[in-house]
Amino acid sequence: MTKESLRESSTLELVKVSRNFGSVKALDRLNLNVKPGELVALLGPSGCGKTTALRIVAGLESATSGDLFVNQVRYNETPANMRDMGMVFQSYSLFPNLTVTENIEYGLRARKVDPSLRAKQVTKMLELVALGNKAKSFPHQLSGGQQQRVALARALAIEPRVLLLDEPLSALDAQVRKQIREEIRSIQLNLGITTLFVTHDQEEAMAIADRVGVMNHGRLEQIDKPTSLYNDPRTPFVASFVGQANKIPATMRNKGKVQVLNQKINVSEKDSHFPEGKNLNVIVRPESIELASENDPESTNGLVAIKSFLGPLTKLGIAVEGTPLIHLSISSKEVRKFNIGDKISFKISSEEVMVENV
Amino acid sequence: MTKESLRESSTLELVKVSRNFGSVKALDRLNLNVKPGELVALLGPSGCGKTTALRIVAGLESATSGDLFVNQVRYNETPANMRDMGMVFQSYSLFPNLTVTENIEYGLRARKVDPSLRAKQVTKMLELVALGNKAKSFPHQLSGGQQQRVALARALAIEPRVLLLDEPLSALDAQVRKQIREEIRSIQLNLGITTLFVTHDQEEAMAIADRVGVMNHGRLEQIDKPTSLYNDPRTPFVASFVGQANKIPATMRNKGKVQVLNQKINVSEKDSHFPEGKNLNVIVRPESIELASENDPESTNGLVAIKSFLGPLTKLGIAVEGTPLIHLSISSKEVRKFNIGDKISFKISSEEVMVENV
Amino acid sequence: MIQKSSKFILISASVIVSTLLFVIPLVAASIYSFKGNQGKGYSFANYLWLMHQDGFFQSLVTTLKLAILAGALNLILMVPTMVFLNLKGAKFKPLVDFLCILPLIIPVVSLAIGAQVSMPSILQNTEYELVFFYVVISLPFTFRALDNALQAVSLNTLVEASRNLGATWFRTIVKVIVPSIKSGIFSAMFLTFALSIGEYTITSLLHWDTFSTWTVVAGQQNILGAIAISIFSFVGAIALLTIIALFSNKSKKLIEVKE
Amino acid sequence: MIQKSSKFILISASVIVSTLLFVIPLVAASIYSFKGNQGKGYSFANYLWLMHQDGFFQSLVTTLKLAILAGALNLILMVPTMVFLNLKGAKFKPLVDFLCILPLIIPVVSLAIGAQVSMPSILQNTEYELVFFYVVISLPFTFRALDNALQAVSLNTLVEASRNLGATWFRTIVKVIVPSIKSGIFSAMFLTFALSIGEYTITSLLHWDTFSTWTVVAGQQNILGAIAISIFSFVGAIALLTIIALFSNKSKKLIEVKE
Repeated sequence: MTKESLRESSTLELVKVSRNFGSVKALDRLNLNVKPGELVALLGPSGCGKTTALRIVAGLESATSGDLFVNQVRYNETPANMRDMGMVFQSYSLFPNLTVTENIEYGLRARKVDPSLRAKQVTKMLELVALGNKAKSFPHQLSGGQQQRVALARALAIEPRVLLLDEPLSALDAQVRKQIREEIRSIQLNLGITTLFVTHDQEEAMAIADRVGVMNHGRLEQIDKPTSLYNDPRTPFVASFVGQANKIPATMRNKGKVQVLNQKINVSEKDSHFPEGKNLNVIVRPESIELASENDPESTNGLVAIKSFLGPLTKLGIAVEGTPLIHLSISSKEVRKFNIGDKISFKISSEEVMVENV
Repeated sequence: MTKESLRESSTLELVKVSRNFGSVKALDRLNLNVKPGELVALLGPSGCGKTTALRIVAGLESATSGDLFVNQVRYNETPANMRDMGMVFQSYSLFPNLTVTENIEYGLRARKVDPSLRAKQVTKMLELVALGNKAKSFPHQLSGGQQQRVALARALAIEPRVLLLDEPLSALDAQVRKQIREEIRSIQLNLGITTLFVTHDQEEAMAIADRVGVMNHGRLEQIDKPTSLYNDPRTPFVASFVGQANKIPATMRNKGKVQVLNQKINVSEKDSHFPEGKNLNVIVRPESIELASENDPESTNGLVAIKSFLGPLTKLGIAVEGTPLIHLSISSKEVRKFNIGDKISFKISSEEVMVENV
Repeated sequence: MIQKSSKFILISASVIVSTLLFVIPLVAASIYSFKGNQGKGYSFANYLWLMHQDGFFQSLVTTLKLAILAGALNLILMVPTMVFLNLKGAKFKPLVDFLCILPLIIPVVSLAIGAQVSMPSILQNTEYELVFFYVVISLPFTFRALDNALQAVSLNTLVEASRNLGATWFRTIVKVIVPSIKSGIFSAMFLTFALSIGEYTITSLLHWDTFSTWTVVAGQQNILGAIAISIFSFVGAIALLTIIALFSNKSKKLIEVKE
Repeated sequence: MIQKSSKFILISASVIVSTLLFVIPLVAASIYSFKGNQGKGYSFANYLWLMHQDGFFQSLVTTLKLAILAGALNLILMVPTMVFLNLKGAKFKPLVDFLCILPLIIPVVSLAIGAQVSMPSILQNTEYELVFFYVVISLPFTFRALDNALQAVSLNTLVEASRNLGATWFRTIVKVIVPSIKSGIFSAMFLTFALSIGEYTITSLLHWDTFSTWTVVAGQQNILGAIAISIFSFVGAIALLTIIALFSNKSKKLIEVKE
């Protein structure tokens, strides 16, 4: 299936969308703009409103206020079954009494598509998800990964304006999860279909999306490319939810500097307002901590408490008095000489750090 | 709680342990030796027998043949409740009608431990898992992560000879999972308790264990330190189950070399027996593929099909005709200039590769 | 180990005892039912006698007619109700659950007396008033059977998937909901059917003639014939159950998920 | 949107209809029950009349005694059986399930006739033979109530955790299993109790006097009194149900899990 066979890629726009459940604000004036063919991931802890946002787009939930546009057309009042949006659910959404083929053609039958066209489309979709040999199986005869691939094929069969993915991988095993997320991304890129992907797993969001929107308490804290989000988080919440972050106790010094362990480091412009002597947490990524010579006056000594081999990289947890374990992430070759209980010296290598109130 | 307060660390030994369920061999002459204070992870796909092995150690399942020794004492006939082994289950194993405190002291009550000693031990355990403020909560009032920490405290309260962990993290969210696995490792190191950890997640096993045993079809394929397992897998199964591995089609040439893409590479001694002209798969880790100049005669050209940002590293999936996507893993800084659809040249940087029959 | 085997014995014993509660009466009764006149030899004589009694076919026909009506009415009432409660009406569910369990708790005698007072006299004059009672006494079972079937499938997700794919509500009900809870619908129908056939208290208090009241009257004349009736009913019950079991097994398979 | 609201109306209608099935008879009956003699004024007269009838207390006592025995016997029989089936006897479960559902399907009339034939005559001579029948007719409910409670907790894991922590089987049963399925045990007990109190068919066919048969006899003399009896039973039933609901809610909370 080539890009041309699908309808034109659509835009998706949410304008000040709110949703209240009783007194709880599940969504609080959410603005979101998805460009044609883009894959945007909504990332956040459970209860942050990401799924509510997705369901409002699908028409399965209605907004308390705000507007939804697809290709500049207002969609607020369009019933779910008239929206032409393909959705993949977390799990168990295949019709149990229908075969794989019947599941995939369900949307086409609802649209009264000609039988021969329908059969063609099903064949195309089965090829797309590499399940040609399972056409006549029932859902219960498939593995979890295969079921989700059928669910994707079923959602794509109707050539939807927008593809909606609601934690499609979270019920799968670690190994399968990585494989299917790559397949999803690959298919999405091939078809050039505008996609909204909801997940609580930051690694998944970063690995798959063009842009990631980090949500917290019904609001979008930051939306950006994965690299920008990771290297330049705008809030402490984003910094600690996206990637890993050490929180090291520190004290504000004069001239926009902060005393952390044996180092004085610049804080970013926007954080320099904290008064001198204020106790703060400095947020530092594991890879921004490097091994240092014991003689370096800026280095800190600690003991290796945890050593986690992660393939090319190894993560060390270092015990230093007065702070939680400090994590650093270095190449597995370099770290070989250190064992648990060994003394180790390190320093923070960033020129500027982010701080948060304790 | 210090190391001394626990009984001496024990050894754990399984000798030719088999377990048949009808005609299915769940375990096939398993030999395993866990040293005092060591954490060994059993890793494998579901149905590989890892959980059966753990349950046989716990006495919850009996072996069809073979022997189990703890500190050189044969344990085959000891009933589960006399084994003094602490076990943490996958989930929902806390007694729902008992508070956190009552759960933790359950094993001590069964042993008729003096009430004042019991109270002391509970306090110690609550501190150990940092849940002092939840002593009076019921399990349903705790998050998944907290429940598993209580389960750990409950298992440790009896000062067990061996700690058994049966996929204790698999019901938790990605973020929590990493945190708790580190806590478990940290506590285990502090107490110096001999531990058997069962998981299907290779990253988890590698990150937490002193040694990892990879199981398949009821057998131990290889047991080794994480680094050895990763860098020197002894079978293709281990190579592809532990860490990620590209499988690239190749053809055997003379003199123990294999033709893969535009390169000729040595195969290991034990694989050199394959006849010339034989079609094989070469197994290569993502980090053993490096970017190369287009002019290098050994380099191969492809198109960037997938780009997954994973923090310090980025993974590229490269489309090359006649092979599945080839994955390489390079530093995020280096990869910035490549976008999806770009042409890219690469080569395999290993001096020796592992092959498997197609 | 000692504890283990003593527990095993204790438990096996109770399994055996509860099995015997049924097996002995049944075997004894079926042997009796084949006894000849004056207790000599074995034959179908008692079953033949049964069929030639006055009112056998007539009461059987009345019973079947009422049972079928009750089954149909029950489904028409409860299938949409239960689907609604599981989809959107979660807050009404405890109330309906409560109402539906009442017929189990209120003595049937009181139910009959209470209803006689309040029931419109048009209904009281026809045997169809029994259909109303049969539906009521089946409610506890219908509720449970349909609810179990609905909870076994992830109804909300299935309905949302169907709507998302462009299906109307009508198509969703016909193609997704009803096939998914087929086993529950069959169980509910057969249970209503069986209960209606077996109902005696209300029928007899309201002085109507159905198969169950006929059974009692006929049985008083001939004890061996009465036993034959009971075996006849029992075999019918087993047949019904087998049908239910077949349907519910088949659909259980459909929702089992491999990981 | 149109489809949505039409579906809503259809469904609300059926909820309303099924509610009315109960509400109208009940309200009507309770009003009647407070009517004075000759239908004038409202008073407790009918309830007082009730209590002064011959056999009121005696039959009530007999009924309660038999009901309590039936409840106890049922639990002694079924709790260990169900625990065993859920822990180790999974392969016997379908068989026991089948046996336990039979009393629902076999017409009670046939059950009574069949059992009379096979029951030892020592039992047949005392009213305690009814306990046996009450247990049998409660089996479908006992099975279900206990099974649901057992399946709601991860019984196997809990038992294994308890054993692993060094508990004997006895401690495991007393401290873990029974408290975890408390709600199911209460439901089973109260249902058996309620069914035993309400049972009419078998009791009357075997010519024993219990509260339900007394009700019918007394009701034939005084229609308003009969209605009062039915309201009296109904209020008792509601009280029972409330108790069950309280217990099962409390224990549901205990097994709910936050993620």
